[in-house]
Amino acid sequence: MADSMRTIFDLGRPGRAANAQVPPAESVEDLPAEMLRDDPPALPEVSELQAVRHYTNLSRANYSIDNQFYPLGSCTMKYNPRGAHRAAGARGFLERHPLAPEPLSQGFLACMHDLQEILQDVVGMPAVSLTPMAGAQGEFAGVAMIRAYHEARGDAARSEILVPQGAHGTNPATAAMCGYTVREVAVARDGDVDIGALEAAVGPATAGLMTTNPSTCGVFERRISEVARIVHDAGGLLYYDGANLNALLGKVKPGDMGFDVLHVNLHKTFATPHGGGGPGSGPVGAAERLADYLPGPVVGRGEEGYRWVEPPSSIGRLSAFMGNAGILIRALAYALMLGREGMHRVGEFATLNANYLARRLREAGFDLAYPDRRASHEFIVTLAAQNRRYGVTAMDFAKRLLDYGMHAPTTYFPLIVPECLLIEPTETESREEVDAFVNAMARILAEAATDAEVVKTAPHTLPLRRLDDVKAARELDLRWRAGTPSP
Amino acid sequence: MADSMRTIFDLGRPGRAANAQVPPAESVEDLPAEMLRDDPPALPEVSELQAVRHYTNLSRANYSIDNQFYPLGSCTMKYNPRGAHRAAGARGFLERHPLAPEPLSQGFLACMHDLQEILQDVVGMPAVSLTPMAGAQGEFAGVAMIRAYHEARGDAARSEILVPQGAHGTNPATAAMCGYTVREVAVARDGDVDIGALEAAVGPATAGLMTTNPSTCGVFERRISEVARIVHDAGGLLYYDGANLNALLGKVKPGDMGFDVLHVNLHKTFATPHGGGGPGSGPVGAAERLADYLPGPVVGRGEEGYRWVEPPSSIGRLSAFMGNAGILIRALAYALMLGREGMHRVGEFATLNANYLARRLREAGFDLAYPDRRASHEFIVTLAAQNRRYGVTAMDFAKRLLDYGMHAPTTYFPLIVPECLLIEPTETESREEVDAFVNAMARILAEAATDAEVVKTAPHTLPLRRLDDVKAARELDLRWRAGTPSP
Amino acid sequence: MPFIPHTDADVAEMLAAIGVPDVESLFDEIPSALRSGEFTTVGDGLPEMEVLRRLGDRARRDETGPCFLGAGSYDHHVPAAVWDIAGRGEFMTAYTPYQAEASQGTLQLIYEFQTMMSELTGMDVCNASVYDGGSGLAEAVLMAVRANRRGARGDGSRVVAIAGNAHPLYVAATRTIVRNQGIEIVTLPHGEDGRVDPDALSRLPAPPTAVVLQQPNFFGLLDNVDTLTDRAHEVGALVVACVNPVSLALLKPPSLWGKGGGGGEGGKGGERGADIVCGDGQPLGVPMASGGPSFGFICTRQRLVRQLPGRIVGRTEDLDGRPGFTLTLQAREQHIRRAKATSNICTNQGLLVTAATVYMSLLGPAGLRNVAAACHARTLELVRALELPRCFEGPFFHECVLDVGRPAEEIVTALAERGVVAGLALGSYFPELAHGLLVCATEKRTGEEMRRFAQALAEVRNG
Amino acid sequence: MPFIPHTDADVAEMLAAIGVPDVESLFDEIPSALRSGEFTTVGDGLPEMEVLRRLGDRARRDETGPCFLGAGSYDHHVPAAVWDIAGRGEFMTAYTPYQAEASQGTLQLIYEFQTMMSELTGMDVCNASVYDGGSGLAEAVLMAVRANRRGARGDGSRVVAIAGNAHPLYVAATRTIVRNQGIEIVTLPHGEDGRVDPDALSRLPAPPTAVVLQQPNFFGLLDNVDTLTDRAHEVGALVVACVNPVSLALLKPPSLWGKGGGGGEGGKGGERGADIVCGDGQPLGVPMASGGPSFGFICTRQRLVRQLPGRIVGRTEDLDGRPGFTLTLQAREQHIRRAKATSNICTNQGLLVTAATVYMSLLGPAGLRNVAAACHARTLELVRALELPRCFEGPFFHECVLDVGRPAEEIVTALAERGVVAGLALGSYFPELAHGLLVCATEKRTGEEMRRFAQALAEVRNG
Ligand SMILES: Cc1ncc(COP(=O)(O)O)c(C=O)c1O
Ligand SMILES: Cc1ncc(COP(=O)(O)O)c(C=O)c1O
Repeated sequence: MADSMRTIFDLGRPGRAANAQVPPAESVEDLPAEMLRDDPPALPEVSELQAVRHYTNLSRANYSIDNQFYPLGSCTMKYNPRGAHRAAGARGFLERHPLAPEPLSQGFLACMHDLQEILQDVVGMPAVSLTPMAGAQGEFAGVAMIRAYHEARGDAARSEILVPQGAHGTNPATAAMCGYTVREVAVARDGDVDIGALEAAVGPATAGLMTTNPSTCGVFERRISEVARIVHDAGGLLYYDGANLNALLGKVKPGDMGFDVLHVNLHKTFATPHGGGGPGSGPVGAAERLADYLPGPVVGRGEEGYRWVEPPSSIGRLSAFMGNAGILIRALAYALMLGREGMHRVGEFATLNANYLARRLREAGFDLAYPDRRASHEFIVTLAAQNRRYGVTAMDFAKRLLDYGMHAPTTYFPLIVPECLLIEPTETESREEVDAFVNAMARILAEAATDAEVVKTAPHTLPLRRLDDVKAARELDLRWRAGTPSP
Repeated sequence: MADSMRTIFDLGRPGRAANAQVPPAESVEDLPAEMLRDDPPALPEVSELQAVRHYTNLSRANYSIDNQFYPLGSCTMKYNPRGAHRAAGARGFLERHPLAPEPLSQGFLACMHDLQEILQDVVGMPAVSLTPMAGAQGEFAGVAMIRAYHEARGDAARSEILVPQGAHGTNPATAAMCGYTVREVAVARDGDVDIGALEAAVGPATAGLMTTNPSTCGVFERRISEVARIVHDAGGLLYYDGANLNALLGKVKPGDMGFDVLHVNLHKTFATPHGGGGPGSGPVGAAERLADYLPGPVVGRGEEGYRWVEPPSSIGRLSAFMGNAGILIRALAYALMLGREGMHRVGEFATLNANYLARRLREAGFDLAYPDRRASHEFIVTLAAQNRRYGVTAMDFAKRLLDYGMHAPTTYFPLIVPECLLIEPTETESREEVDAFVNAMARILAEAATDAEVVKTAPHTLPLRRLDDVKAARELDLRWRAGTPSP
Repeated sequence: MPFIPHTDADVAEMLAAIGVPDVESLFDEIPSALRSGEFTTVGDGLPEMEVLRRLGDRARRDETGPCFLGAGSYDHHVPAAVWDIAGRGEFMTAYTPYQAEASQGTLQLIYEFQTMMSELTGMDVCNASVYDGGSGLAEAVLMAVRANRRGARGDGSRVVAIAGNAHPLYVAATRTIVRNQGIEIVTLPHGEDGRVDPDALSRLPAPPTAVVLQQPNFFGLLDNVDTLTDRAHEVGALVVACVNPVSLALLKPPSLWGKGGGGGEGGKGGERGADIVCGDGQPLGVPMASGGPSFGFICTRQRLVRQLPGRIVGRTEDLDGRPGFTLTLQAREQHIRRAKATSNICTNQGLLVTAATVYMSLLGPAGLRNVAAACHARTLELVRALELPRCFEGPFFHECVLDVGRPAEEIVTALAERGVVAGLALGSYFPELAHGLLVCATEKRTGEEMRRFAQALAEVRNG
Repeated sequence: MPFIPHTDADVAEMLAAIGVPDVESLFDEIPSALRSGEFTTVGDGLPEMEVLRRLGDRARRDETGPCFLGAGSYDHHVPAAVWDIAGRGEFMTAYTPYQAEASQGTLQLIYEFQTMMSELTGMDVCNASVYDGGSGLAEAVLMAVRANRRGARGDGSRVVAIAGNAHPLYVAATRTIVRNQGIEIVTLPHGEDGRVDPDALSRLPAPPTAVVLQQPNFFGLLDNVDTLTDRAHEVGALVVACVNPVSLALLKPPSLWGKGGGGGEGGKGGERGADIVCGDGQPLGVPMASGGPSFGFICTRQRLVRQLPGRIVGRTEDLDGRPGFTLTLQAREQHIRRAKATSNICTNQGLLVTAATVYMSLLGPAGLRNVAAACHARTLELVRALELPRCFEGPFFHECVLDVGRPAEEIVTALAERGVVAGLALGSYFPELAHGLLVCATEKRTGEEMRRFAQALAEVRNG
């Protein structure tokens, strides 16, 4: 293992190459010499076997869904069907140029059109654009649409976006990118938005409100219709952050809750692979009054087949082409495999697993952040008591879980619950996996009581022990340089 | 890890299924009830994620070329190019039915024809049949051809096949399958066949001699022409076991050494993946007088394109169709990537690596079995001295190497060298890997001297410690049964 | 130098360490008369890109329309996960698990495979593969002869009766492989109804050492395996069953063929059913791929396990008593037993076993049953769609012989021109069935494809 | 229930443990008025086999002949190893490496990627991807505006000048994304020769905060980046370079554009070259795949690292002092900085970074150079083969605008009917270039394919 942790640069030697990958040298004499580079870039010089072995071994230093339970809250780490991956790997899809003429693209366009219609059905909105390349870009599109809508109506004084406390960081960051000021709205002790606080915050400056439902607190926002009414009455619009749609799939359509615009994280609810940090995909859906503002291009259907269309008042493009097309194919394949019945069950079993896990953890001595509420597809455990009692933190628990062969839940999010773990088992995990997690948590709790040090210094069974984030930020080392001592 | 070592059956639950893989149920009412089974087979009942996770994790319990140095002598564990693998995965190849009409098979047949010609060129023989599915089946074909040849000439009294001491077990086993008695020929102290012993053994009963060159002793049989002459003079034929062809690729053609028939292990010399125990491929090549006896079918080229041909006096089929076609495609892709120059270099660098490694191990205090000889692509270290001195065995060294993150060389083969390791680095390993192996061996030697126990009880860093082979054979447990306690 | 990592500096330093001036010197033990590295056919090396282009173009030439040909190779759906997993470097680039501690992945998988195959066939044990169905039948026959060493009547005779409706190419391979071991192969003829007459056995000149029965037989018919098994056992023969593993999700496992109770080795303890079960594993997640690589399997009773060729994995314990897996019964194998081994097989078909194990896990009992039933339903649909008479009456499974009213070879050729792989023309295997076309539809075949077949057939027959 | 492992028994026991009678009860906090699970478009679930058939048929419809279209997406050869590795479950099904100890694979890989991209561009640091080249340019522009906060003349102005010959779709995405932040985008026009006149900068009404230059420019021409960089720095603007990473194997890295020595933020310390380098990583081992997923990258100088959006990996130590990797500088990111973050980007394009890293390792400096040179050589060959006049003189790389003598749109449509993807008709992006066809040949294009193109073109022009 030590060996694989050397960098690829350490393995290189001048003049070594993966020759079967190197096309024959050709001259570029017509290019002016002053435009050419003098020194070749110091890319690694390794054999094909060295590259394959190095990256194969590196991969093994990761935890992943394919290897273990991965209950990372808010991220919906469910099984990524290999069949969907295969579908996107068809030659006709992989080799299609993004700007290929429409007559040569009818297969792809038909897929995109189908997916638009499926998503419209799922979210309960009349129009969808598939181009945003992740949730955050979907948020950007949605808020930009809200802004374009107000501006088109000459309602230009609206300068604020409301977000409930504990919203995901992308919400305020998006609002800022769209030129809005962010105003936080308090969350009540039961996890729902504090209606009084909302009423106090809302006003003529309100452009809109961004929220998820189930909220980042892991509970269903029960007064969502009231929230919608208050915001709408003030002239604002409602943005639905679809990161948590998995909980409601087949149960509630965001369009029916009063939302005007939303995104769906296909890499969550539609099971496309997370890829070690992406790619994702965040299609936006819009209610009637916002549909014309959708980012382009979208796929229309005419007499002569499918074609690209720019929505009439589109906010414009968000990417050079049309977003993460290959991810969209995977999502379509997943949707087709699930079908109507499958979609209903996703929400049900995600919710069943979460409530079961919450109940069992509670029985094992853990505190739920919202003990009187149903869990949605996820829920929050607060380790504040354990922290006081044993000095262990949520992060310590997280690290120690790694020793038990499980990925940790999300830590310290949402920010409003101290020492929290946001736990999302997803519907594709078996009851046995969920039980194993409870057992691990219970054992760590026992360790915290008897031998807190083992928890505080975890992990112990991985190739590396706990890493020093402070040093990383203080003594920035962001790239390999010849002579760096290797691991 | 513990979890992944549970069997797939332990993970199953009645009624669980990977539904996306299950086609809808249909009735089979027309089948007579008494021919149907009453109880379904107790296959595992798991979800798709469970199957994927279980086998993904299981895979990680293997050492492999893609993960580490794997100097398993006689097995040529070199890099298996991913490009060759990709070539065989083309839809047209994967979906071709073995009995598809010839007009729909011209692409595949052209590939097979090309490979036949390349192999003829490489081995220096006028005819090749691709059908044998591994080296041992190639041996079978070759010896059966020798027998058919003698019988066709009415020379039916020949009942013996000679093999040098230390031949691979498949050689005698093959001879027996062809109805021959095996007579061993002694090997001299320098690793070459003892010519006197050969002369004494050869006679009217001699049907042929099977040998490799370089021999299983890891040295080039220098008197091969003399050996050939002696056998031929006695009316016998010479079989070349091509397992060691990698050493001579581009240097010597077996046809030129006097061999009449041979096989080539494509999974060795032509870098097709070993697959955890196969599939392999063992095409046979034949000199003029044996060509008509080749196993069928072979590919011929006629006016109307390529077609299947049965050699006129063929020994017959060896498989239902035509052997491991997909492996043959991989071998062809590899041969095309290597080309003339590449093939020359394979032999050279395999030999360079082996001689360098042998020299360095010798310097590190190890005894070579044939210290006065050049190594071929592999060589033998004997740990007889270490065994006497410290009580450690070749197997102990092998197990301890696993702790150093390397696969062990072949142990106790050939049988004529006590406490031996047969070491084959192959040409695709870098000098650094070879050096790392020397270092590991030197450290183990030091351990043997100072703390033999750590060597004798190795491995220590793998999920399991040394396994009890005696118990396995004595208390046969060859299949899981409900109720077996799981790991 | 594709795939060779050595730099010029490496070479110089390594040569210096060895103490030779150049690489050529390392070959100085080879008599110069033998040196002949010149290639005439092998051309210049090509980059991967170019090789993939050339071979890809060829593969594209062979992309056909729908395949209605079975006869031992079946166009089943292979779940995407199967090869995504089997293709992992850790499975694909390991070798035979000699070092058990560093090979638990392959070893445990084989143990699981052995269990699954035993379950499907109803047998006690299974080996870790032989090459394919054809050569596997040969190995099964050799095994039966070893196991029934004294012959059916204790006379040491080595006669094996193979059903005339067994796969002709399996029989061909078997003949090649057993030929030199003094074994006589006789045919157990099938009747006009395409099935073996239960009395055929008694019409043989002498009772055989073993009887080979195929179910479903080569014509897709369900044969009289119950009666035949009992009769074979009665005369002291062992029964070798040759089966399609997918069919066993529906059909009675060979372990339960017949009623049992006969005498002889095969009947010892009155045991019911076949003694040895073999077949080809291709239907279990392996692409047709021109016929290979696939894998053969042999399952048997516990009492015959020492006669079973090929590798076998057993469960054992490590030094700390933790369960683990290892190759076992190696004393049967060629690298130890040499000329007395159960077989010369060494490298077998491990990666295909990996694929099949993942496949069976993904399908499970219900899934495999549904695949089998879907194949059968599609074939029934096909037979209806083609509107041709059948050559044989009686129940069939998944494959069927139709009478095309003229040499079937003509039909196959004409349909090939229309891109349809129509089936197998039986004339070259069974001259009396020159008009017989063996067709098959798997779960993948659609109604649309069948209509295309029917229409092309109509054109050819009318045109 | 595809992908859901629960048995009926599981459900019953789990409900009992929770203490509710049925699954519906778990949704009892949802006001019933909101419950509306009815689907109108979503149909019955289909097995994987059926889905792969349907989508596979569609994909097959789009299999075209040779592709001579570039314009930001290039049909390069992707070595087989790239996706065999990137597709491993451990890379594909992990998420953002929040738990560093359990994510060293992804983290070390990104660190290696950062190094490789820094090497290619000549910059000090690189981020771990943004979405794509288009949105990445927007992020680079926002970054430049943040970095040059006081504006070119310290007047706080937020004017960004983008070369008129930059990729029009990148510019479109940039306009969408920066629109609401009070940034004014002006065009730095290109002249009749297709390149930006070095004096164009001084003709702008006021000096911009940043200047965006693309090299090679959208027409494939090598632009006056040296002079423009120096001039921009002289007026206090930062220079954002938009580049094709493969071109950098041959061309001067943006870090060395110009001579340096100017004033303003951009010229601080007299540093030479671009301040920020962005682009799309698709040419590095990522299939065209209809344009995505690919990845964008942004590289910059050490002094601007805190303005760099997206994730960054740093090397650090564990408790025992062993080196390891972790996400760093997270204080810039949205989950901590929220409304003040450098960007809202969260999920980025990790898997494509994985592929690109493997790709660059396999190619190495010589390989990448040869790919770049081969692309250029093939494009030269194509231009000769088509025998059409060029729209612009002067050196170009890998892409070229040809004058087809009539609306290029017609040519593209007519060639599409012949299965050739002929190039990009420029009329809808540059009305004055309605007869301009932007063509491109990668290392994959063969002489045969070019002849086919030339012949189809001749047919269309004569017919
Ligand atoms: C609640 C919530 N909102 C928004 C996002 C942003 O989505 P993405 O990462 O796809 O940009 C996330 C993702 O982690 C999230 O959990
Ligand atoms: C010297 C020698 N001969 C023959 C063989 C048999 O080849 P295979 O395993 O392909 O049947 C081997 C394989 O291990 C070998 O090393």
